[in-house]
Amino acid sequence: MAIMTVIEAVREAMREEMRRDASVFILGEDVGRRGGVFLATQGFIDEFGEQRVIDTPLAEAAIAGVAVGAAMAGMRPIAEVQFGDFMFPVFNQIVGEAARIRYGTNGKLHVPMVVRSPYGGHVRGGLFHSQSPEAYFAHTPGLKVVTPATPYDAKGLLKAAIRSNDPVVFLEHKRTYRAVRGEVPDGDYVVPIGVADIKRAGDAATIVTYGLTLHYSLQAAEVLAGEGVEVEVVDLRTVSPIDRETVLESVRKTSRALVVHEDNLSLGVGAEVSAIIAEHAFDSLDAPVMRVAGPDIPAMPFAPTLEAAYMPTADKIEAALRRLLEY
Amino acid sequence: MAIMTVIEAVREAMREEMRRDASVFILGEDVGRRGGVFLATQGFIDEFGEQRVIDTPLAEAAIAGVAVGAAMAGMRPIAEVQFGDFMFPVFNQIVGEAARIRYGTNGKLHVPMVVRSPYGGHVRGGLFHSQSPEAYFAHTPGLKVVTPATPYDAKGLLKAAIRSNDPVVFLEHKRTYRAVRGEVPDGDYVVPIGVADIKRAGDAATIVTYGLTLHYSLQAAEVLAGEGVEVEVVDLRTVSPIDRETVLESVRKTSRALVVHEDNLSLGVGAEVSAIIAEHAFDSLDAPVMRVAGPDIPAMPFAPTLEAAYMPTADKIEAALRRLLEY
Amino acid sequence: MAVDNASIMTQTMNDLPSGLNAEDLVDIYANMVLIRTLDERIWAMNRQGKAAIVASSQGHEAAQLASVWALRHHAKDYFCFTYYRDLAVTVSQGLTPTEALLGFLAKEGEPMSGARQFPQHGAIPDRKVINISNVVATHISHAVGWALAAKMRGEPTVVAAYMGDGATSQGEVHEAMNFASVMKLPVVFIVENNKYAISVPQHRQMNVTEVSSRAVGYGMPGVTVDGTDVVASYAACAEAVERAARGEGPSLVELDVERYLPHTSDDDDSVYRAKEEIDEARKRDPLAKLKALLQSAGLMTDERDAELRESARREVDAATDAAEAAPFPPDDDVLERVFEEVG
Amino acid sequence: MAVDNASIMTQTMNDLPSGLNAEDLVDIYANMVLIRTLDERIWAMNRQGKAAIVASSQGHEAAQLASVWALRHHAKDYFCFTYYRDLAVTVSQGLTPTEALLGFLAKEGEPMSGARQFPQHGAIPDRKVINISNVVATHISHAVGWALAAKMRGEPTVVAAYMGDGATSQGEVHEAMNFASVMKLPVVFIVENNKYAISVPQHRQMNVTEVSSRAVGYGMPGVTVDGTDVVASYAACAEAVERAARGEGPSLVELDVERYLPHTSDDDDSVYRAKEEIDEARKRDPLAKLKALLQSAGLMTDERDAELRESARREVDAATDAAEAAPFPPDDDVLERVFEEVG
Ligand SMILES: Cc1ncc(C[n+]2csc(CCOP(=O)(O)OP(=O)(O)O)c2C)c(N)n1
Ligand SMILES: Cc1ncc(C[n+]2csc(CCOP(=O)(O)OP(=O)(O)O)c2C)c(N)n1
Ligand SMILES: [Mg+2]
Ligand SMILES: [Mg+2]
Repeated sequence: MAIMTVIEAVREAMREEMRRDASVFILGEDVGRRGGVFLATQGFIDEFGEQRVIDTPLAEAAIAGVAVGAAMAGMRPIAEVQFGDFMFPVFNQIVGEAARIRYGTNGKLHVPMVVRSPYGGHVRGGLFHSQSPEAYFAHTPGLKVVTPATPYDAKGLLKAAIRSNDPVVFLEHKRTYRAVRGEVPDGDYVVPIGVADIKRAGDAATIVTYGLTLHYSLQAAEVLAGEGVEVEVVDLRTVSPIDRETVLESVRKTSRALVVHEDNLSLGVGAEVSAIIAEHAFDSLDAPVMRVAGPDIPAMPFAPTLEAAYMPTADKIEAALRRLLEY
Repeated sequence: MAIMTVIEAVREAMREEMRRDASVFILGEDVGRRGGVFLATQGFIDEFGEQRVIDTPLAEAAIAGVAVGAAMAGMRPIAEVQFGDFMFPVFNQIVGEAARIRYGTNGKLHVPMVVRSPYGGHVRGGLFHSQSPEAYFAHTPGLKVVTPATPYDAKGLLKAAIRSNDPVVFLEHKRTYRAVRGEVPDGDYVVPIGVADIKRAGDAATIVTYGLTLHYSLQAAEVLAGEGVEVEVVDLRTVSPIDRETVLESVRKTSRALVVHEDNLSLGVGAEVSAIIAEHAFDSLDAPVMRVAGPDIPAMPFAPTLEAAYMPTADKIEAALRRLLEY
Repeated sequence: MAVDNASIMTQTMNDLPSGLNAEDLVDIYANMVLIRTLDERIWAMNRQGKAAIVASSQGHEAAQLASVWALRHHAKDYFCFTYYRDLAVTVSQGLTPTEALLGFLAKEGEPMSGARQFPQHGAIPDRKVINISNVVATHISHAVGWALAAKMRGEPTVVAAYMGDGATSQGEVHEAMNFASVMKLPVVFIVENNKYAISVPQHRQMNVTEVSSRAVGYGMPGVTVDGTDVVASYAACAEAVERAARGEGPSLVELDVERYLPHTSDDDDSVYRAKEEIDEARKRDPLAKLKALLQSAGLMTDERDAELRESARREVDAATDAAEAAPFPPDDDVLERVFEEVG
Repeated sequence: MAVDNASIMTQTMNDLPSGLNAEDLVDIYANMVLIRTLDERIWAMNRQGKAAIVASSQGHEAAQLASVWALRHHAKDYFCFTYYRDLAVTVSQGLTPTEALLGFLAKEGEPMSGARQFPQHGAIPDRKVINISNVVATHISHAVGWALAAKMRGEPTVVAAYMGDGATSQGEVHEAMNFASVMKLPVVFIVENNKYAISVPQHRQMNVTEVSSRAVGYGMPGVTVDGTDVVASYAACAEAVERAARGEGPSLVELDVERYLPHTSDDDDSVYRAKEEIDEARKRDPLAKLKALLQSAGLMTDERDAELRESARREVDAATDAAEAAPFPPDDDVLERVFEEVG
């Protein structure tokens, strides 16, 4: 078992899959000699050559659309969109096209592609380098949307994504890239898409979260544990499809649910989680399902004070937990 | 009071606003001599000339982006996107740009534009002419998203949208265009954005809905009324921001809530409505918040059998109401 | 538009571009007759309330068929990424009239999308045709991606990407053409320029008379030819296909064609297009022109033509009966094949 | 790239294009010195951990300033839609060094976005500069829309839309250029071609040597000139501005420039760019070239230059102190100005 960061885990997953399967290739801006602006593909061009590590023109719609075409033809492209904020130019290709090709051809074609993108904030990224775009994609049937928070999950889920025969939007939280380290088994393993993970067990309440706020949630849970209150923390890992069973089982046990994410509140992934709980665990609930999320502003601003004011931090999660527990 | 269809109400709102305010203009594909493919701008080019009724190249991103630029410069563009399904190419401009210009310039600039688009199905539009794209936009702070269902609301809300100093995505359900007729006062009036409307009063349960399914919901409520059960039907009219007060007040009164929409279930607008009710009317609820929505498939298919299978019709709504009432 | 309408009448079988021979032209003519007959039937069935939506290929047939023959004769393998107006491509590639009509009537067994999509949309990979989407121009980068895959695997596939003049205004077309040229991919971009995007005439779509003038900005060849002239269209396509097959990269071939009917069956062109303009355009009818050429070479007679038309009518009649008799897809199919079924 | 590096040395004050005189050149030089000094300071403050992110304008100054002077002299009114590398545009348009530094340090009172955005982003409409977004190329259609509004209102505004070579691959640039040309809008598209999009060299971005080769496909003029040469850049921009002002429509002006530093302070260019290439590029330094020209005309001495540099240093020092002393914006500002406040 090696200890590695999230970005190292991402790199390792891709490297192993490219060695394993000649149909896997990478395309995106600066993925070649530069190794990607976050160095996810560092060294790849030397190992795999510029045929399989393709520096593209600055044109996200083409990156996505070409990947769709190559995937239909049987390749397994990994398209890198340099920042989650630049996913909007690929919307038409991913949401409008990739997601419905299996359905729209009645199964004649399918699209085994991954769109990887570093997303999220708390990195002084300002309005256009901090976006959490997951909810847009999670609303789209035909797409799988994966948001790992740990090196172990990042590697295992990325391998699953690359092997998936349906399009996967794979969102890696930028702040976790270097800040989060963890154990990663040597060699091959896969973490299944669509399965949530209980990152901390407890019985007093359930936090449902994913991405960077998993770590902030764990910090808040730790504080309460110091007071003898054990909070269960469910890491969705995949935000579409949502693992309803794991979420509902936990809430049926704890009777209280707090949903936490960094993306803005309204119609964030938390809305669906909350709606699922409200409909299917109604009889178990001792308190309303509460949400802690970014405020309804476009994204977090650049100034450090404003960024902190946006961010759902451990403090804010802890305060909400106390409100939930006191209800 | 005239009786008119939804498309006539839309046309009248735009015509009156263009007469009233020289800064209002229209741009889009086929809006000129053709008068729009649904004839929303029929006759406009004769009255207002091709300076103010601009047939554009087939390029939605430019239609939206040019509108954004003109709006920043103080004009009031109405950009027509020919079908809701072709909103994805404008995503980058509307979600990424227009929505955050006021915020990102700290209020120095703002974007008084409307993006109009005919959306929704049950018109044999198939996979790419039936889309309900409202949830994507409703997740975006900085945008207002309006979905009228009656001629009265269409005219009053479109006028409010054109006069808004913030960008509005205005979605007109295609099937209502000619199928729904209703009274429209002569002359000027405005229906405020962000205010829901109780289209039928009742105390047994609340349906929260909007768009075409308002009419199907009213049909279902009518059936139950025949049995002496009065269901309240709340028409959101604006899906972002959601009128929380009206929704919550109704649910506090009826204690039961059914959320209905045509868009697919997961992370549809109903998820947010359900989450709001679950959090803020928890103590009033006698039953779980239930949802009736399109299934999680890309959009409704072309064949009439498949389209019907997709569609949340009055029957399906009625069946869900019975489940809700029996809970 | 730089076309030479007169030239075709003087052409003889001696002028044929390499790869194209007299039998091909007879064969293409027979295809044209069948496809025109089918197209007219579909339009009529729309007017009878049976086909919900139709986009007619009438006026585009020569361009489409010439491109297909050029692909067949000049590429070891090929693939067509079509758009909604390409009935002549799909049928010449093997979509039977019955199958086509199953699509227009949205019946079970429709091979491209299982009647989930508008007619002519979906995929028949075994017949080398893909037309994924109704969102104009999204398929151009798919075509480029397919070509990239072929190149990566060392396959000899040439990909044809069909689009209208209107589609060329889309940003994705720019991105895809540029990408293909940078990567020297085996693509032929075929623009069927009928000078209208629904009601919007070419001069309101672009400030140039030839779409092919864009090619130089991507570092690829671009040419405009008379798309109602099978021979000229074939020659231009063949050159582009050969360049692609040689690994030298993409080309842009603009085929100047006519749209005889409204944009689709939902459209009313009388509000934006003068009847005289259409009458004028009818003088370039690709069927009449090819028939004249064949007659001048002694390869076609009025009798033989009448036989062809009669046989086409019978084939289309039978197809109509078969399609009308077919059931709609079963309701419960609506939820299937969103994702791979696992396990 | 068709540039003539030698020509500048032989240029004399007699060759100046109409509208540009010797005092302008001296003025431009003084601006260059101030902006280079400021740019160097910002880079240094990034290395000190004070400025979170910087994109340097070093090597682009002549192109940017020439375009601004051309707008001033040849348009009755104008507006600049800039991108992140346009420090010389913003500062010459009146953004003070203190204001610029408030942006780089994300301090309260920053005038473009209230420190909500990356430095140099937001809007200072009173100084005719807008730079809305970090999403490359989204602003090009905004610029076109601004020009459309001006034209509709009969205002004499010419809009300059600045972008890098990388940006030209975006579909939105195609759509916007085409739109502007169809509508004959008063826009000058200015491409600052430094031959890199971060690490991607021009030949992997496009299969042409000149971006300006795209102009013909839109039916507008396109030209490529040496963007390290103030005089040549001015002449090309002035012609385009005049055409726009006359109502004849847009033009594309490509200015061949150099990027002396990594893409941004987050980048490490050593992994993709040879040191020799940068050394070679430094020979075209716009400051050195303009100084040489002025000296050859007797309009600049080493002493005067030293004074200018010293005064720039003092101004930038004072700005640094002021910006460092300023507070960050207050927390509760985060929720404000999403929508218009009504009532
Ligand atoms: C992105 C998008 N915008 C608009 C439409 C509506 N639409 C369908 S076809 C068409 C015109 C296409 O014109 P052209 O490309 O010239 O093809 P033609 O029909 O003339 O063969 C339009 C505007 C669409 N389907 N997709
Ligand atoms: C849509 C989008 N994609 C990617 C990026 C990341 N990015 C920022 S600048 C840049 C390169 C731009 O190159 P160019 O246009 O040549 O400008 P230069 O920096 O060289 O002046 C890239 C890829 C972005 N900001 N927006
Ligand atoms: Mg056309
Ligand atoms: Mg560059």
